[in-house]
Amino acid sequence: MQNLLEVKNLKKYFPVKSGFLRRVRHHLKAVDGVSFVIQKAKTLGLVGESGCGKTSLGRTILRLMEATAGEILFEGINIVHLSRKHMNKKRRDMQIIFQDPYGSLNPRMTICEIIREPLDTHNIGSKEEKSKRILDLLDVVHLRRNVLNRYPHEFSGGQRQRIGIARALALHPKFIVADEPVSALDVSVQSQVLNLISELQKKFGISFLFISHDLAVVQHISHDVAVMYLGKIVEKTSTENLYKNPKHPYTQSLLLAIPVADPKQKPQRIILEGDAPSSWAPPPGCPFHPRCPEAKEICREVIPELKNVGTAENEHWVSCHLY
Amino acid sequence: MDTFIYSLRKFFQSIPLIFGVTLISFVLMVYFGPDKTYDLLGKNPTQQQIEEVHHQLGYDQPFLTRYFIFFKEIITFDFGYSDSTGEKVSSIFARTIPVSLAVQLPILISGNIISIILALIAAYFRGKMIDKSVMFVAVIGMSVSYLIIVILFQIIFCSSYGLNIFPVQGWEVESFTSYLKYVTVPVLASVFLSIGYNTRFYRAVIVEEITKDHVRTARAFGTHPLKLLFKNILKNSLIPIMTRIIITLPFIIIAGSIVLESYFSIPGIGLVLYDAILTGDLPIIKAAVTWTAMIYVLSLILTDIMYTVVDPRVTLK
Amino acid sequence: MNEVIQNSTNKQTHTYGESLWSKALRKLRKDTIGIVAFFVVLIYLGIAVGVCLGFFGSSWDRFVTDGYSGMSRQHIFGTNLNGQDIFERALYGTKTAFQIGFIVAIVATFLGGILGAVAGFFSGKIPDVLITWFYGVIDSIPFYLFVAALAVALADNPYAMHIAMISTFWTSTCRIIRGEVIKIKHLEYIEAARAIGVSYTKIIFKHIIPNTIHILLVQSTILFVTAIKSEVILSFLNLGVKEGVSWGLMLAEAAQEVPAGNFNNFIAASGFMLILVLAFNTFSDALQDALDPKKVS
Amino acid sequence: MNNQKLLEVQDLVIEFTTDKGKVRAVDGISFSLNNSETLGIVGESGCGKTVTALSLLKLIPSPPGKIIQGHILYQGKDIVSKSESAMRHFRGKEISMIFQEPMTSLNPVFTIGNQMIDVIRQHTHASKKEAKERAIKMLERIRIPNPERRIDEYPHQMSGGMRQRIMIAMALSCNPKILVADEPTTALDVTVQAQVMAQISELQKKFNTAVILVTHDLGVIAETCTNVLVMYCGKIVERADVSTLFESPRHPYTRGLLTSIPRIREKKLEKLPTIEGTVPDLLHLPVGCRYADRCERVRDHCRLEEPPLEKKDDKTEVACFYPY
Repeated sequence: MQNLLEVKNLKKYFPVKSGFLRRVRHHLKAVDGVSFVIQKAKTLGLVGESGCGKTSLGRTILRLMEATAGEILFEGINIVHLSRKHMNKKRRDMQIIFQDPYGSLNPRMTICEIIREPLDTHNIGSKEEKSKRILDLLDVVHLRRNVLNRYPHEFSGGQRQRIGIARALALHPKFIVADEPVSALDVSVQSQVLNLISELQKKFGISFLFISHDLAVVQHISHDVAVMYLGKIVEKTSTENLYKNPKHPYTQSLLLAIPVADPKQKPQRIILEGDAPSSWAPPPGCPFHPRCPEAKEICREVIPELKNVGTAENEHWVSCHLY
Repeated sequence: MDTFIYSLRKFFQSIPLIFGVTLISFVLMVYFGPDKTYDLLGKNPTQQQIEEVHHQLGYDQPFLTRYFIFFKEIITFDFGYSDSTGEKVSSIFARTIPVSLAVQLPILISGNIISIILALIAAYFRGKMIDKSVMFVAVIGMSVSYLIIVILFQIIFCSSYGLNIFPVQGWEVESFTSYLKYVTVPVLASVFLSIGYNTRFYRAVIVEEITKDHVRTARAFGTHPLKLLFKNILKNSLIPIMTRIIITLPFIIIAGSIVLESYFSIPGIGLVLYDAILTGDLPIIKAAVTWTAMIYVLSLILTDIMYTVVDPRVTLK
Repeated sequence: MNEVIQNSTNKQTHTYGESLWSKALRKLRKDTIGIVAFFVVLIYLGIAVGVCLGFFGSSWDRFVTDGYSGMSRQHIFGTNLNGQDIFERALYGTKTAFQIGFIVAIVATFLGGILGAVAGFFSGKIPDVLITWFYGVIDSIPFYLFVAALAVALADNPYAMHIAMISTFWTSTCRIIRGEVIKIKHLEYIEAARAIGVSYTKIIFKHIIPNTIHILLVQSTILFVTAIKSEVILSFLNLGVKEGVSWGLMLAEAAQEVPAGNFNNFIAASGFMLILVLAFNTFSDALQDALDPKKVS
Repeated sequence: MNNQKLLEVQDLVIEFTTDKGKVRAVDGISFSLNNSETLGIVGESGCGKTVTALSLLKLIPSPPGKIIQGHILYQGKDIVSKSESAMRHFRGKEISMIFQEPMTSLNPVFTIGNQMIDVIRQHTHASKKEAKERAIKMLERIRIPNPERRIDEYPHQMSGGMRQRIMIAMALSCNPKILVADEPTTALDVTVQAQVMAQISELQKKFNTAVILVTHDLGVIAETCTNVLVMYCGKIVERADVSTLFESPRHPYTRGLLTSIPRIREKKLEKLPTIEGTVPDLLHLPVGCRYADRCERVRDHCRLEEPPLEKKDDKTEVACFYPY
């Protein structure tokens, strides 16, 4: 079986209460009908600006949030309705790396306790085996072995991120959600962590859902990329296609908006007006139309469907009326 | 209109609270309270007489029935008569609350104004000597017992061992001068104490505000520090400050003056409560508890409404 | 600016690990005033223990003179109207104060901590609604009236005062802990634990409670002081200590004696009490500074 | 115009007191700024770039921070020795500053009009009405739709990008000669970042303002700045004009930074180039060059002596014994 994870029409709505009796009047659609597939040992990059629902999507897939609708097939099994007990077993295979290297480690636990916690929870190995495994994990994430009895606050952001990765790896997961793992780090440390993640993928054959707001970061790490805007995927294709031939006007402007570290190359860019509208009050029609330089009449009224404009072998999905 | 609907909803939401307060006072004061049977009957009552009185007082009714009778008394504001004086509870309250207000309002106003000013000064010079001195005085204010201060101020101002410029106690108020004569020392004592806790609290609030980004922005644009302090920072800190003042209001008026009024023999609600506590005069305590809870609930609603006035980010939704 | 400081403290500068507790202790040791205050409290504790063991203060109720007498070599603070040694009584009052402070602070903090943790963890759900309702109710009853009502209900139970304090003081701790737990609950390390599959109980006991203990510690010192101060007022209202003697009872006596010019009772009781409470408050502040890395001072 | 520099920083040292000892966040830096120049200061967190920026307005939180040495000459006059009340007339009028977090940098309980008018009236004798007109004009200039209406709105009613643009408008409302922008786009989305940077450049041209842009983003530097300072551990390690810096970086750190930043490439790389190791702790700085432990060209000499910032050719100054 090639597909490790398949997400089908996933929705995550947050109820918004209002009025005298606090009844649920409408929903904030953080994730609104998202589908994709991640293959074994591959990485799907998920790109979008703040508030587009990418974080909710990652959490929902791991059932840290409950899905409102849709299916999450992990190795062919729909995990949306699994009981707590069964889900906890599945958690051995599905892990997460967080954005905030300061908030993601319990400040009162030593590094050893932090990395051992998953092993204890799932009763893996004897005491000696656990200790050996912990030391191995430190080697894998390139941390010195003498850090074991120290506390998180004694480490730098990059080192903490490695500790978080070691914790996620402890259970030998098949799939990891990496939620903006480098965006809180300094530039020189970012590439170290990115290299580590690619290395792990090669070594252990792990699949990643790599969430980021930074298209430049995503390019290095991903095999496929999905671009998200207001809870929906607007473009999805292989990394090569996306960066060589972006189709959706949003993707295009995102790519052009990245400042280029080369003073000779003065940018030709379309500056998008305004900010992304919030999912509290999405505009009718195509959610991107208020900022789209190429918006037509139809964009204001009809929500475009996600369709394949590439070939069957080389898929390129876009939801835009231009295609 | 929004405000009205909001208040109404808030009021409905606070029904469980009122319910809880009445339930607790019922359990403590009526269900487990003293048996009045023997007060009503003479010596050596017969079994039949006892049962009769039990029946009259409703003691033979089940818990819930008795509670609902009690609840009905309360929501109709019918608290009956004082056990010790026989006076109607509502008329006692009507007579004494104005006196308490006359003592407590000056305390509340001057205490808070002084505390806010001290807190602003301390926060502005934080870490410096002025700040440390103000905070030291505040800690002393926090550490002294009310009773000690009251006794001490009486010795200093009212006795022949001290300055002896004010009457020791009492309340023979006929004019504004005589009002000042009787109110000064109690007010001074209470203000001194309230400064302790208030200044610390307000300083913490203001310091938190001072360290915020927008204050740095204002400084970067050259805003005058006094303007910064009194315009920007004070308005931003107003929510916690006002909350504190409004929420403590009912307790100050109804119960906060027990020590003060009994010690200075001021015929306010505090003195009434002091006597009621000493003699176990339940109708009065019952009324005070219920009234405080009611005013408390109203204060909560009031603070929420005040928030919208002060902070544009808060809406009554 | 902050990043500079953080960077400089975050780096691996030690070959051993320094937990947040030892870090706090290091900070506390540098706080001279806090340390002095702590030693003052220790001296008081020594007195209280001494009274318990019968080294001194045991003759607090003996009538040693005929009525009031001034300061003398035998009776440092003189005697009261009944002819009892005031110094002995003040020493004994220390024991009473510690007894009240400890019982109330420990039980109320424990109660507030547990209920607050439960309410915070299940925020918005039924346990939370019940607990917040309950402390809302308690908070809307004036304290002294509540004690009076409880005294009526408990008749002559000598612990009526303790029970009253505990049943009202837990609410502030509960409120704070609930807020803190709600904050912690949304931190990523809790999510990480959930992603691993750690059970709810383990999350509460391994991740949440250890991160609130420092608040509980500070809270208990605050409650200790509050209890001692409340005892004074309650004893004045005749709702306080029933057995033995306390500073509150001494002050209540003093209130009768002062108009006649007898200040010894007043000076002894208020002096003993003021120094302890002042020291305890100062120590509590120092503790708070040391334990809370974010506290602005 | 004579040859005087608009701003000249000489041998500036800023120290912070931490509970573990004193830390030099900025350690003897010197640089200058000409009229209408755009100077970029780039470096990683903790390198001292923000502290440098704040020091230009004497806004360093004190305690714990303190300028212990050096001069900051604005039009030839030293501002380090200026009193707080003199600084008040200086800030916003001569040098203005904008910050990283547009969400918290404006006071939430006052309308933006109120805040803009305060700034204008602080430095001019304008009446309330005149100040308001001026504020509206400023909003028009940054193309905020319906400025008459929006001026009475509160910050929370606006998006992050719009707030940052209003901050810029406020900062420039009294025609300061220098605008210090501390990571003005870091907290914003890429698409909004482009708007804000375009805004800064546009207003800079219009008002003839010099800009000091503090950022960790080399892309932003490349697009907007004329000259660049690279900072590492409180020191300037390289100074050059922007094209020289990006074409032929001489300091190993600059080079490492330039190659390691994630950027969109024609071809995916097998492995991203990195700078190994981490920034040293300011409390325990190594003797000699502060970059020595991470440097690929390190030799024994580097660990003994600290390299001074020296002119290596007519375009670049580098603090390195063995530059590229």
